[in-house]
Amino acid sequence: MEREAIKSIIESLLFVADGPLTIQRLGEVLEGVEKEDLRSTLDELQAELENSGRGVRLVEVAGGYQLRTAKVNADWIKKFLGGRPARMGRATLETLAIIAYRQPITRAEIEAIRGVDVDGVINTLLDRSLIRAVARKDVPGRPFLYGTTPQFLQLFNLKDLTHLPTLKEMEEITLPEIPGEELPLESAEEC
Amino acid sequence: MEREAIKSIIESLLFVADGPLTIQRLGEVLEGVEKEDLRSTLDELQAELENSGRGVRLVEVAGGYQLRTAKVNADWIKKFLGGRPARMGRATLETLAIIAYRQPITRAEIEAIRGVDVDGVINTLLDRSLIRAVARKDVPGRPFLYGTTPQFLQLFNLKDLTHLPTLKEMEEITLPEIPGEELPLESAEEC
Amino acid sequence: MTTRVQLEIFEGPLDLLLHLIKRNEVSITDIPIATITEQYLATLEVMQTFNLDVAGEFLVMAATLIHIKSRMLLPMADDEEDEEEGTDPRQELVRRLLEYQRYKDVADQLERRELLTRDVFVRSAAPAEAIPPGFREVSVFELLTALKRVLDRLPKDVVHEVMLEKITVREKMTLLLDHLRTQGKILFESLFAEVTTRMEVIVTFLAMLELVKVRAIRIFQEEASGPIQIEAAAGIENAPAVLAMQDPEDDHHGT
Repeated sequence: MEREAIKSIIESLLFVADGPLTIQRLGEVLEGVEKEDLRSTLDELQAELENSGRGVRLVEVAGGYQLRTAKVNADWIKKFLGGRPARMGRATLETLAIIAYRQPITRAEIEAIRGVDVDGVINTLLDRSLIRAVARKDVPGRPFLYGTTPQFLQLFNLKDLTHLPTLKEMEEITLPEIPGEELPLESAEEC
Repeated sequence: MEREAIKSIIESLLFVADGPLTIQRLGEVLEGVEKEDLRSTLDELQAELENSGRGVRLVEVAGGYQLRTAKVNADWIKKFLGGRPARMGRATLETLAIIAYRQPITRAEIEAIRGVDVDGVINTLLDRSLIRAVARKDVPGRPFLYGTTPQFLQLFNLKDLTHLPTLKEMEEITLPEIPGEELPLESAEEC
Repeated sequence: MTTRVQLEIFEGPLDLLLHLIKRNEVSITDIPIATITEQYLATLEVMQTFNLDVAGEFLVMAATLIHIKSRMLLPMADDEEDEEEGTDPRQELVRRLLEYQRYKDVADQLERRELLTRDVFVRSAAPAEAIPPGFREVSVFELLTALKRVLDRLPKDVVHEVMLEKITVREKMTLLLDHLRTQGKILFESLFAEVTTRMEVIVTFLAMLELVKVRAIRIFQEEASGPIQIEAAAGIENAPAVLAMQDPEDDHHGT
């Protein structure tokens, strides 16, 4: 197979892969292509993306290769993702916070804390797979106990629940960003 | 901002977007960049990806722009992803075609055209978010009226519904008679 | 077995009819009803021979064809209309076949397009960076940890009690702002000094959160692990106006 064709295939595979792709795995798909050739093609692709200042770069990470956005565009991506119309409301956010720190917790217990009906909010969080019913509480009515999901961890970029912020991290608080607000232009314009 | 920088940012945004990205949305993020400039940059990026035989291409679909793998690599991607790709059966395709051209349309109206029960197919299409109930028809029983979704456009790589293949006009074909009129005896007697 | 395989590909009676019309190389608009009916019935018979489940629609069509055929054989009086629909049955069938054919054609064309997940693919997994945030404010959680500490100091399970609390987040916000106006800087912990129920802790905490969000107050530490302090942000006098704007959203904080 031609080198350019291999490069194109590799780029396609990297694009659809949901995590870093190992040379090993690439070799399984591109049978017959030598590992060294795969590696040099990857290097070539990496250099091309880098040198032409593309918005997508190829990085070597976690023992494999992965396409990622160029660092220099980070603020724009944040602005793009942060400005999405389907943002979570304050009520949702706060309910999620209570669940995260108090799990497992029942609907009634959350309502007791927030002082308002949380049915709608709970459903939103369930829909978005940020929480799930983890068990039933052994009280009359056997209500569901809710806890957070792996998606929740992913959303907050947490390794696990023990990595939820602790008091020590309070020092890092300056002024929290208000969702949807623009990024400071100074940093944005550096790109 | 420099044109190359804009192109890089756009590529990053396309990469992280979870669906086709509209010029409108890009304009919201890249404030101050003219819509025409965005469009021409997108065209440029599209041409670049195309001409260099890259594994990822830029297509205009469902009212926006989306990065997709090159068609030529389809078999390799399928091999990589494994599993049997969900093939679309004839019944599904035909039903979808009828809904696409006749929307909004009821289940009974589709059945009248296809001559068979379409319950199962409709449910499959709803599950796959290719169609949705858009309203209820003001007739006895108030049946649902179905229409296609943006996912439908994405599936068939259509910019919008006006880009559907042209449906042959019924008028182009000489019908034996207008409904209600008699059948000419000459032709009838040939049988 | 080949017959069987072929039979199974018919999507319905109209599909079968179109197949027969094509095979006989006749025009849809001029169907030789006798021939087609005969072949249609023969096909159904084959289907039954192979114990295929002949769907009701196929049988209805068979009846329709026989009906049309019989009408074709009868001389048609000018004023005599079809007893069922007031139209000639063959004509209605032709119309249905033509319409169905149109959609079959476009279905073919659609199938030849670049299909997503067959010919082209998009990124399968939304990467962490692409997850809609909405609450990317990690600070909320940092604050909540503080809340947890306070809660842990309280006796467990006073859930019933909290239901009786009447204080609202908005009231607390006002109190806290007043407090800051007179005291200047206060300690985070002191907010909870006289609080006895979990509900009040939480209401106080939420009030503080609201104030941080509207940037009416600032929370900081002077050194790592040092005491957390709260002070009014610059321009605190504007805060009530900000709060007024927040009114609609505050409803859900009432106890």
